[in-house]
Amino acid sequence: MSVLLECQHLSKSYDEGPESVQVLSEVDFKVRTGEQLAIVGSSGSGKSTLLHLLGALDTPNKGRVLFEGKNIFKLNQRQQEQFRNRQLGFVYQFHHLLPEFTALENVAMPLLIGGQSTRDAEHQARKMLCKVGLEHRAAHKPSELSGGERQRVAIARALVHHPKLVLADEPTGNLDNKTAEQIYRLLKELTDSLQTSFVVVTHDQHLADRLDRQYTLHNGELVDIP
Amino acid sequence: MSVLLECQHLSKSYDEGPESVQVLSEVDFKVRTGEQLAIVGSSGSGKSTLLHLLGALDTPNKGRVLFEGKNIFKLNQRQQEQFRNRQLGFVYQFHHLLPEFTALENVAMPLLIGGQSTRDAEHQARKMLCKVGLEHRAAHKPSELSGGERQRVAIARALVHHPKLVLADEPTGNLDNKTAEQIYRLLKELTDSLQTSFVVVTHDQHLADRLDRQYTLHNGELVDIP
Amino acid sequence: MFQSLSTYIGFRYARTRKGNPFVAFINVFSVAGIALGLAALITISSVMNGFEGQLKDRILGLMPHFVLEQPVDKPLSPEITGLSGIQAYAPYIETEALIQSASALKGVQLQGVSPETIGSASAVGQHLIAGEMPLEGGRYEILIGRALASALSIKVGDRVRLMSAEASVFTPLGRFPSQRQFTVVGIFDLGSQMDDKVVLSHIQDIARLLRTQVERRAHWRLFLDDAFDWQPVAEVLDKREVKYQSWRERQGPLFDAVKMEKNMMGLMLGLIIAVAAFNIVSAMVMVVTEKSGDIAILRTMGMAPGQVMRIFLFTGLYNGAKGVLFGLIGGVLIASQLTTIMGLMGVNLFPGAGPIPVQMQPANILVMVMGCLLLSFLATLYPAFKALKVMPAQALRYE
Amino acid sequence: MKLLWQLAWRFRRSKRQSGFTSFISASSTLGIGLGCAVMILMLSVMNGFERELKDRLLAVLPHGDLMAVAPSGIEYWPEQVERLQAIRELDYVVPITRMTAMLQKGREMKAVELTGLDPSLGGSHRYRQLLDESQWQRFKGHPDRVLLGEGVMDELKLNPGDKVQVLLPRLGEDKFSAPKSVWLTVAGSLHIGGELDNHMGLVHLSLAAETAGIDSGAQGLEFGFADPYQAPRLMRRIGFDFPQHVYISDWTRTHGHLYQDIQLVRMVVYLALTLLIAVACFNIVSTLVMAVNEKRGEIAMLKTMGASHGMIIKVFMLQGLLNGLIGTLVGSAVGVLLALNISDLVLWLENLIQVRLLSGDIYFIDFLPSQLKWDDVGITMFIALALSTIATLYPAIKAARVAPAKVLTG
Amino acid sequence: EGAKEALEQKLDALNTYQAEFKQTVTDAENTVIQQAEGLLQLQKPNQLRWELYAPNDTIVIADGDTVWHIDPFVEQVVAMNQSEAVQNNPLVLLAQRDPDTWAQFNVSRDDSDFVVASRSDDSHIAQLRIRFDDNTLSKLTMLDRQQQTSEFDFYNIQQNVLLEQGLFNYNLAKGYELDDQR
Repeated sequence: MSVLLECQHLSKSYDEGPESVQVLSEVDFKVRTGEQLAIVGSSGSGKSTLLHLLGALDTPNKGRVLFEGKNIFKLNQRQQEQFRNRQLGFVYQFHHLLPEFTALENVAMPLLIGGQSTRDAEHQARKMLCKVGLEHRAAHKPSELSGGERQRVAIARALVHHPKLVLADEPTGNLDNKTAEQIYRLLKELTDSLQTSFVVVTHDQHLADRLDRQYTLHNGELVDIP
Repeated sequence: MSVLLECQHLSKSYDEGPESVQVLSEVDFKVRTGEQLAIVGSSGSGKSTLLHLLGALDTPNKGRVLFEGKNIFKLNQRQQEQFRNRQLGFVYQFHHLLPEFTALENVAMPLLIGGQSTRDAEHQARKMLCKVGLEHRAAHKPSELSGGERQRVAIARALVHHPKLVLADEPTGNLDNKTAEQIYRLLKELTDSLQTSFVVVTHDQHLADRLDRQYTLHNGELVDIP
Repeated sequence: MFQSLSTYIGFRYARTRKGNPFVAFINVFSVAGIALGLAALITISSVMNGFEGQLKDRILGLMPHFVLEQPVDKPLSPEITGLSGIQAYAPYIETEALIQSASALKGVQLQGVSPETIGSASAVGQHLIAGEMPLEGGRYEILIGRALASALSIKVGDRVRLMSAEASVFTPLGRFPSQRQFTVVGIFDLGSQMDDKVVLSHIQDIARLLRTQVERRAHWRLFLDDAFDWQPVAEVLDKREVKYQSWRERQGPLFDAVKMEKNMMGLMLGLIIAVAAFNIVSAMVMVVTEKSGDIAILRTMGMAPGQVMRIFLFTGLYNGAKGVLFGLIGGVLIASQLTTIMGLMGVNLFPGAGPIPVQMQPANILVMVMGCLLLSFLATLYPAFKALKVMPAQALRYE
Repeated sequence: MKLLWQLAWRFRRSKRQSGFTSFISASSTLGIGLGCAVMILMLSVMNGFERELKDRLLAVLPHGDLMAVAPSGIEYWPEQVERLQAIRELDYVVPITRMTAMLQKGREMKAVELTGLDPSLGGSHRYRQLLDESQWQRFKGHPDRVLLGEGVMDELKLNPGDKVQVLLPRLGEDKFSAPKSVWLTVAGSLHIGGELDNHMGLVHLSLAAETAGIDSGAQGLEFGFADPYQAPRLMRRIGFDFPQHVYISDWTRTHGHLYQDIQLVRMVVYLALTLLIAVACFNIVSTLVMAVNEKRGEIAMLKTMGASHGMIIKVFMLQGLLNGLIGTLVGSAVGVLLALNISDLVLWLENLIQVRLLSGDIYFIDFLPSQLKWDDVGITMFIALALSTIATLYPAIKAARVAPAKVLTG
Repeated sequence: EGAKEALEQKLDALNTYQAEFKQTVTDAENTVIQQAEGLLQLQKPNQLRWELYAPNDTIVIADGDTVWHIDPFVEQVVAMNQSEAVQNNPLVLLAQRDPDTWAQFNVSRDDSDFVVASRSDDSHIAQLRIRFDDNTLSKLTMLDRQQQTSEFDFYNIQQNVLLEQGLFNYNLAKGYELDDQR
């Protein structure tokens, strides 16, 4: 399988008070199409920052990220937006659904932003909701959904436009073990069926063990665990 | 040694959307004066909620917490405030110092709230800052301090009024290992010298092992680990 | 499609009451601020317009709008008479005279008018309270104001003596001012201070009193549809070098004083709206800070910052528009029902002066509405710009 | 208590607050300041107008008069004058004869309200102060002397010493004869300022009574009271138990509208500016709301240290109130300063742009008066502070209700 | 003091007087404010008829008791009490010899003119100048209180001619209104 994403000596530091905290230093790794890997690190170890860099939501101090060979930090603003809108899907520990919009509208959002008409977007979104087993909850607002249902809507939103890569930050962090297990299995099943690559950052070793490959992130450095 | 704090079948649940999430169910444990114990649990396991219940900062759905034999939830508002001001000290992962006040003023805050004159309060606070080795930084604002120094001021603030019990939530969570080790040793040393009981909630097994006793909190239930 | 998505989201944000009760609370306040300010501005300016209009009818109903220098023997050029603003024109004589009744003596302004125009063109025709217009020449009849009638304690049918200050005969026995007995045939009441100053009579009789002919003594008098837009007429007259005297020279200061008071009041009320605009700024900032998480997630889905900005621009404008709408409706309602409202509240500001005159000028109100909308738009710019600046990484990291 | 102030003061000035929140809190202070300043200024100007009405116009204008119905005038007016002196609130009562006369010079004619009074009697001091002593003595010297308002003199281009023909109605005779003409010498000019100068004149009572054919020598009595505002009430009482049929009138009939306009404007000022301050206070609410949002962590921490519910509320009320306090103090100071100097400010402005803001012949005075009353300042500050306090209530209570548990687990 | 006697002597010789005249009226700044022509007829005692030709048509008739001021412009006649109308008017000297009347005036000479001034400053006419070309009354100049001067230059003068009595009495013409101010 070809290399979808390549990260070359990526470094990032924040200045907090007098010192500047080195969050990532010389991070290198590759992701092949369809591959699913985990990056394990304690909270504050810089795993969220890495994730945002992969999505070009943040700019590194040093290093490059090549997506299908192109360096995403060289793209202009317009291209970066299209890159995120078409190629990527994000899932966070906190569902981040738009509280004023129904589940259907939330899932359709990426397509609407991509410029699709409301009719097509909602048609596709309904199909996606069906895949995550929430077709009957389409018209409900997030506040009327349970924690697990919200996370499933978030996943549906991340996959509705069939992105090449899904980036997840503690996707099951907020859930009790039982719902976490269901969410994990749903995510795994969907990304397999849609051939989407999948990078998860988590502190949950148990979750990391069940993926193809895993790295650990410790004090900003990435260590490959065979 | 007599029992300082006793927790009897303490339960707490939040309702999120239609379901209600059971965060703590039937938690029982005792803390003797001068004893130091840890409660280990992953994030979202309810350890912070437990900690807040011990400090009467939250109210349980069921169960009692006896401090020196008195049920803290039976106290009126005024008494609860005095209880926290005189008997308890809190330390959090995030230092939560008042950015507009100097280190000295931050440490003196509990005494000032307790009604002491500024002179006495700052005299005692200076002595405490000396104990945590930050006397020379007394006049600095938190923004001018390093992460470690801030946490040490937080600890000084928690102990300045010689509370009977210190409750800590991931005190070293935000720090790199080296500073975390120093903070831990400081906290241990001070609570020993002042004969203060000490309850830490953390996901860091390594930290938990070094205390007198430890429990683990899993899906709201407390399991005693000999 | 992009355009409507921003408005779609913006609209949803503007309307929901959920989210943070604080934000909703402040939103309501900012809308209320604008509405209160605008309503107050509309009501008070309409009342002041009403007074100005009343003053206009009362004083300019009697006072000639334009009196041209050239006598009437030369016909008026069509360029002047054809002007849109001119309602009518007629020969006119004005002179100072002394009016004497059995019990009193008063100095008055005698207006020699031609009956056809005076009935329709000036306010006097509509404000007769007794008798009728002196329509025929040679009968030496006069029309006087109610205030003058009570000062001279005379009523319709009584005779008075008019003595001209202008025309007199120098006889060996001394100067005899030209004088004549006239009959009071009508009394008008315009409720203005002009009522005890002006006496109207047939132009023919006045010419005779002045021992002259109408052609030689009368001047052209122009009646305007609206005395206030006198500039265009003045320009044409200047262009044709026709010398004239307009009401501006004689009553200008009075109307300037009223205008000055109106502007000062407008300024004071305008301040309310300006301060209210600050409310919108703070409300919008709160909405943006509240929604920073959502903004970040939208950015992760590839939404352009410009679009994010438009969302909040729309929300701000929507609130502004709501405030303006409430203000407009409130203002118009209060203004139109002011007398009843005042009556209900038992506040009697003008004892005996009848209902409070209210005159809403649509153009005027439109300017106020546009001003408010512009102000609320400007007030939204800053917060919307702030939304543009929200860094997704930071917003999501804290979660 | 010192801790509360310290917390409030430090929180308000905390740098961490985004540049924007300080902008909004500044706007609330500005709004309140502006409201207070304009309110104090406008109220002072209204006081000024009221004072001018009282000290200037009503110092000269008779507060009330009784005019005899019978053409022969007030019978035994000396005894009546004596009897009326006993009235406690009375300042003066003098016999007068009033008539409208036409003054003629060349082809110019001007109507004048002539009042005939006896210069030697007490009530005349109010006119005496309006001109210099020499002119007054000249007027007193001879019965056929007349004093005319400055406006009249200007219009007829008269100077002291000129002779002017005065046409007077022949009262008392049934026949409708030609007006009586009398030649009078102008002794001097009266200046009150305002439209009164354009139609006022003084002649001797003897001349007026004789011309008007008033046998009793006085057509009516003119009254002045210590407090002009009591005039309507007192005149009614005096008029009703006056032994002879008389027309009763008081100054509110002719100049009452001036007093009403002042009250109207004062009401509008109170309304509009309270509204302005209220809207400005909305900003206090939003500033405080944002401050509370930013300080959630600190509030929670203070609570963990045992800070009471009340203390948190007081701290944030104080913080919000500081805005209101500063705005009120500065605004009121500016308002007071303006109020004390507005008259000369306007004068300076008028010469600068060569425009008369208050034209004499429309307003009863020709300058912008101002009189600062400290209770106006008090009321304004009370309104501003009250509204500011109310504005701080909602956010402060919200602050106290911050649940530490939720905040601190972050 | 000879002026008074000289004037008296000249006026004694004058029983009736009739002449046409050109009248010029000027104000204090000597600007002409009226010019007219007309006919003056006098007859002792106290009778006068003064007529202005068109376009200023006016007639004033003093029949001894009443002064009739006939104004064709306004088709009205004003009747006034003669004694009141001519009070303190120096012109009366032309029409009567009563010493009390004469006592009210001072007479002086100013080269060819007799100057008659009224003693009371309450009269309309302040000063009358009478000019005689030897015994013929040729010019009258009247100065009134408001500094307006009215000059009458006479021509076609006929002195002591029999004047028809009807000239001096007046009865209301048709269409005229009477304003009786007596």
